[in-house]
Amino acid sequence: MSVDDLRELYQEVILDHNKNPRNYGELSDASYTADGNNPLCGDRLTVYLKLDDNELVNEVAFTGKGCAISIASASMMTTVVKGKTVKQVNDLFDKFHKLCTGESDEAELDEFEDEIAKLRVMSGVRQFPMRVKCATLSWHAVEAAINKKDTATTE
Amino acid sequence: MSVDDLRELYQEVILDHNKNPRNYGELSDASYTADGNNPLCGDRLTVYLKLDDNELVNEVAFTGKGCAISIASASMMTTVVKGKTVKQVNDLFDKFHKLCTGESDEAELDEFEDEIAKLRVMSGVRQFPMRVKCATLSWHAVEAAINKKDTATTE
Amino acid sequence: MNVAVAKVESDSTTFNIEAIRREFPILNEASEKNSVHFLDSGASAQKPDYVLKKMDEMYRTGYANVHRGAYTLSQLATDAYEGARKTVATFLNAESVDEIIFTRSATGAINLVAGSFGRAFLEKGDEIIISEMEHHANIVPWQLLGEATGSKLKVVPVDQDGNISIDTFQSMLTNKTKLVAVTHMSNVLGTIVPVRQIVELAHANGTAVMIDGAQGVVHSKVDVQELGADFYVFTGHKLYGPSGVGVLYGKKELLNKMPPYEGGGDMIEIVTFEKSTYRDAPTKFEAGTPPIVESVGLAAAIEYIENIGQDNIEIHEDNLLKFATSELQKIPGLSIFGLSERKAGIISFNVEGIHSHDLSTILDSRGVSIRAGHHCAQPLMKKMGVEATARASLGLYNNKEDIVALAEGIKFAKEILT
Amino acid sequence: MNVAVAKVESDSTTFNIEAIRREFPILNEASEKNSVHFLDSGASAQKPDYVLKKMDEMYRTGYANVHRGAYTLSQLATDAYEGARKTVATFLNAESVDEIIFTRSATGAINLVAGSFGRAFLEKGDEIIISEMEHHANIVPWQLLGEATGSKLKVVPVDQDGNISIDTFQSMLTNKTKLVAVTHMSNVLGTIVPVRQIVELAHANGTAVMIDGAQGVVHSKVDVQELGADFYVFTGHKLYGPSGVGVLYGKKELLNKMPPYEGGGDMIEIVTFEKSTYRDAPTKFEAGTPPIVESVGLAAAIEYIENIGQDNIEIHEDNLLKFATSELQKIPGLSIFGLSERKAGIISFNVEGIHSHDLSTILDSRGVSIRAGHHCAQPLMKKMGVEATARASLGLYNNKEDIVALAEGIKFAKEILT
Ligand SMILES: Cc1ncc(COP(=O)(O)O)c(C=O)c1O
Ligand SMILES: Cc1ncc(COP(=O)(O)O)c(C=O)c1O
Repeated sequence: MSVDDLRELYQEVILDHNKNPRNYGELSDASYTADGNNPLCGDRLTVYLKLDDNELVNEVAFTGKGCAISIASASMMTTVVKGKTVKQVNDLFDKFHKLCTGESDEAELDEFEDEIAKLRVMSGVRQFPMRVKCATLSWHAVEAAINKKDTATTE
Repeated sequence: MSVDDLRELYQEVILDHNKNPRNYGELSDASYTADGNNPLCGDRLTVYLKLDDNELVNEVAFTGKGCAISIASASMMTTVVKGKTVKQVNDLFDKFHKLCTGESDEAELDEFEDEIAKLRVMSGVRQFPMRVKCATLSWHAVEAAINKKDTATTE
Repeated sequence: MNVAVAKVESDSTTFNIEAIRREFPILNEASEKNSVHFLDSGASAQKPDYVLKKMDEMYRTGYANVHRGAYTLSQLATDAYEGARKTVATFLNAESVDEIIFTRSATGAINLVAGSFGRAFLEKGDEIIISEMEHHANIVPWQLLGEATGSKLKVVPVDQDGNISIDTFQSMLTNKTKLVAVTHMSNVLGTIVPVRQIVELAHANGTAVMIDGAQGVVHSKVDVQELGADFYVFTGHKLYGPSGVGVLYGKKELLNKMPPYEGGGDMIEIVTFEKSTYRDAPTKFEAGTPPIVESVGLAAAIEYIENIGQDNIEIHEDNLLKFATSELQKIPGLSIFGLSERKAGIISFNVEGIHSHDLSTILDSRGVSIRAGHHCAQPLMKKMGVEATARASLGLYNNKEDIVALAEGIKFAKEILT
Repeated sequence: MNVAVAKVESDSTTFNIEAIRREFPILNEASEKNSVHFLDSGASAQKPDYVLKKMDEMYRTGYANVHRGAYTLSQLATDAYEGARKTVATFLNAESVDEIIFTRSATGAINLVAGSFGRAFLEKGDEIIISEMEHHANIVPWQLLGEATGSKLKVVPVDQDGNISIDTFQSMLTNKTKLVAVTHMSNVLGTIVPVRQIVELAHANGTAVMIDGAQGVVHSKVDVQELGADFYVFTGHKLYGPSGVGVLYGKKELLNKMPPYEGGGDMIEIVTFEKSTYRDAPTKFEAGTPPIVESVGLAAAIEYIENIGQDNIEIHEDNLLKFATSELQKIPGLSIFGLSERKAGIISFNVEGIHSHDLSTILDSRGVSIRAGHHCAQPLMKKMGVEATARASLGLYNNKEDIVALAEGIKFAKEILT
């Protein structure tokens, strides 16, 4: 692990999302909410979701405390799931997860091309396996919410 | 551990006591009885004691199953505790224990000189630390009986 | 018999007994004090160099506590520990790695099932079926459970040869039978119990099954999915791994329904003084710092035996068992306990007029290590009408010379003692 | 501060930090991947060569199962294992060797007390007092016990500096208080708790006391007779010993009144299917094959630190703690949690605007291993109003360079993240 890896992890975009998280705050009229909980470090996020009549994600927001990676990732997550169907959110999470673990690489072009391009900035966590959980915490929560569970726990 | 050590352990006297144990059998009118139990090998003996009006050991006997060492030792034990006081039995056990573990040696001359001379044949167990328990099982039981406990357990 | 052994040794290029023996340091430290004819692997097996090096190396280059650190050493240790879980899962063919719980030993694993599954799901009057040839580790935990819950123990008898009757077993199943807990292989008689049939009958009765695989897993390939048991336990030190680690396999669904057994770090989700919530299996059942290096050592032992091939080991041990049986049967006054058609590398026996303890001492003087006693199976001893037996148990490193030394030693003991 | 450290290093001929560091293999394997500034000994310590060799040697020359064999190897192993018990007994100054029980870990030991003492002697409405700075290992077992028996948890609060008020503690003692279970030393704040006073007050109230010494025993000399506690527990891997072993000290009289915790081999006297009887402590509480080699490894670790001298270690760590505290306090935005007058080798802290997780990752890139998170003390985190802290914890092998690297690393993290 080099200083270059570190700089790659903590890119400007991520630091910015950490300092100025998008869609931060409660949604009082959320259709679904779920907590994301990393019991090993104590990080906890809550994700709020509103679906419209067509079951598309209409609004999404989050609150909570966590490291730069989990906050930045949550913030970015809120910017890409809006307007998606339940299935699309699940698929996108799957792709994002692979991006973080290094299972998929940049070449993949498909329906989520734009979203993945945005999220690619998080792929620096590949070099830091212990931090993958941080990057995916909010995604676990949004997946739980959308699938009507209360809590998501990452390890 | 050599074959000489072995021959020293399994001397004729011991083999004889094992095959023809003295005072083997129940004492129906025993004042005290106690079981000796070696939970690690399953050996179990019962010791029966009768004290006379002066609290001297009047009669002593034993039953049970065990290895050559424990049976021979029990048999020899019955031949030396007869006529002793409670305190003398306790003291004798103490000396016998030291004999078996090698803590005391042959030079000791005292009130139990004759008894120890008889029991010295057991001192071959010194070379076999795992077998000290076998040699002392019946003694633990007689001590328990004389001190009015039900069971003695050796390790 | 000699022929059969010679056959496997020359046939199989992968199974070279002399090469294997060289891989076990203790067999080569031929000092006067140390036995080289080690025939007590059923109590605990010796360890190959491969396992010892793996553990030592981990402490020297990649040790830290697991799960808790965001730094490299902790990551290395966590990867090794979770990798060990994967190795065990693959070894047992578990459906999921989450079905593997590291415990302190087989005993620890059985007590976990009794303390969690047992206390949560058994009530007064409920029944647990065990067999008459169980190890104390598979008797006493159910007695302690009985004291706590009022559940009862029912015991399937063992016949002359060391088998249990499946019909008798079936007739004992009632609507109160909540658990069947039987050994895969008797540590006294060597009997391989028809566990697959037992699982089928128990499941048809809606009863859960725990298999004590402490001996079974050492001598035969186990596939938990094919077997279908709800729980399977074994212990590391008998499988050529280190002391201090055991395994509980449990079906995921069942594990997630069970309450925690012990409380502590790692197994929790959220702790407040009012209430705590727990994580899913396996973490829920691994309170506190686990046997980290021991689990990695156990995984190394599994790699080691898989590399030799479990089938090869089975054939080797089988041939050796047959050879040993026939050699011992030639000795006048010697009787063998356990003559099941299906048995593996264990022979219990007694010699007329010689207590097993004396036999063991005399054998030891000739470098032959066997065990004497009740083998933690007092009820079975009682059934067989003996206080103790002598037991020779085989490991993958034993050879014909070990058996010959055993037979010769028994003859020598007869000379000395009779 | 520098002076003080230099002083101890030159004063004491027995404490040569550079020589000591060379005895810890992992500190010398300075590969790119491995941290050499290891500041997470509070989670688990590194092991000296002496300990590793002892364990390896036992497997290579004197291994077999303990207590069960009448042959030489088993005798050697039993002597080593029982010798380890003696070493621990002397280390703690226990009155008798029978007061030392080997467990799987500190967590295992606390659960044993909860499962045996707790379930036997606590009833609905009875109270257990713990402190607000307990590790989950000393919270969750009492909650599980509460679910089983209806007993209740009462919590002594911790003040700003990380101390508990003895007056408050005393006022919480009632005739329902059956157990006080407190840490000897906080794994988050470093606070050394006045356990002697606590024992006196509890005993005056007729209440038993268990001390969680997982951290305490590492940083100060423990004399259980002087302390007077009924139970004292610790864990091997934090004391420079192996994973997979812990210790429960308990007063003999009390232990012999307690029922068994787990059932299995060795702990029994006589087993029948109708009823089993149990042996005395410690055997009663060591069901099945114990962590044989791990216990011997732990004894070796104790020999190692006794050879250096616990006093020397204490002075060294104390000086280093002072140095670290002053270095960290120079960093703007850094705040330290836990400023008790009596504290030992642990510093928890946070840096404004930087989450401890990010800090840990960045420090790791510079070879500095610290821990980030809740440290298995969520209730304490809540009380302090944080989700997590960074924690540097000292071992006897740490030096000033480690602290300097930590401080420089924190500054570097600030550069990167702000
Ligand atoms: C059949 C059987 N079950 C359980 C055990 C207990 O194993 P451990 O002592 O490692 O817990 C043993 C070995 O002693 C055994 O042979
Ligand atoms: C204060 C305290 N108690 C108990 C424990 C538990 O120790 P172990 O995980 O080895 O059981 C720890 C360490 O994690 C600790 O710091």
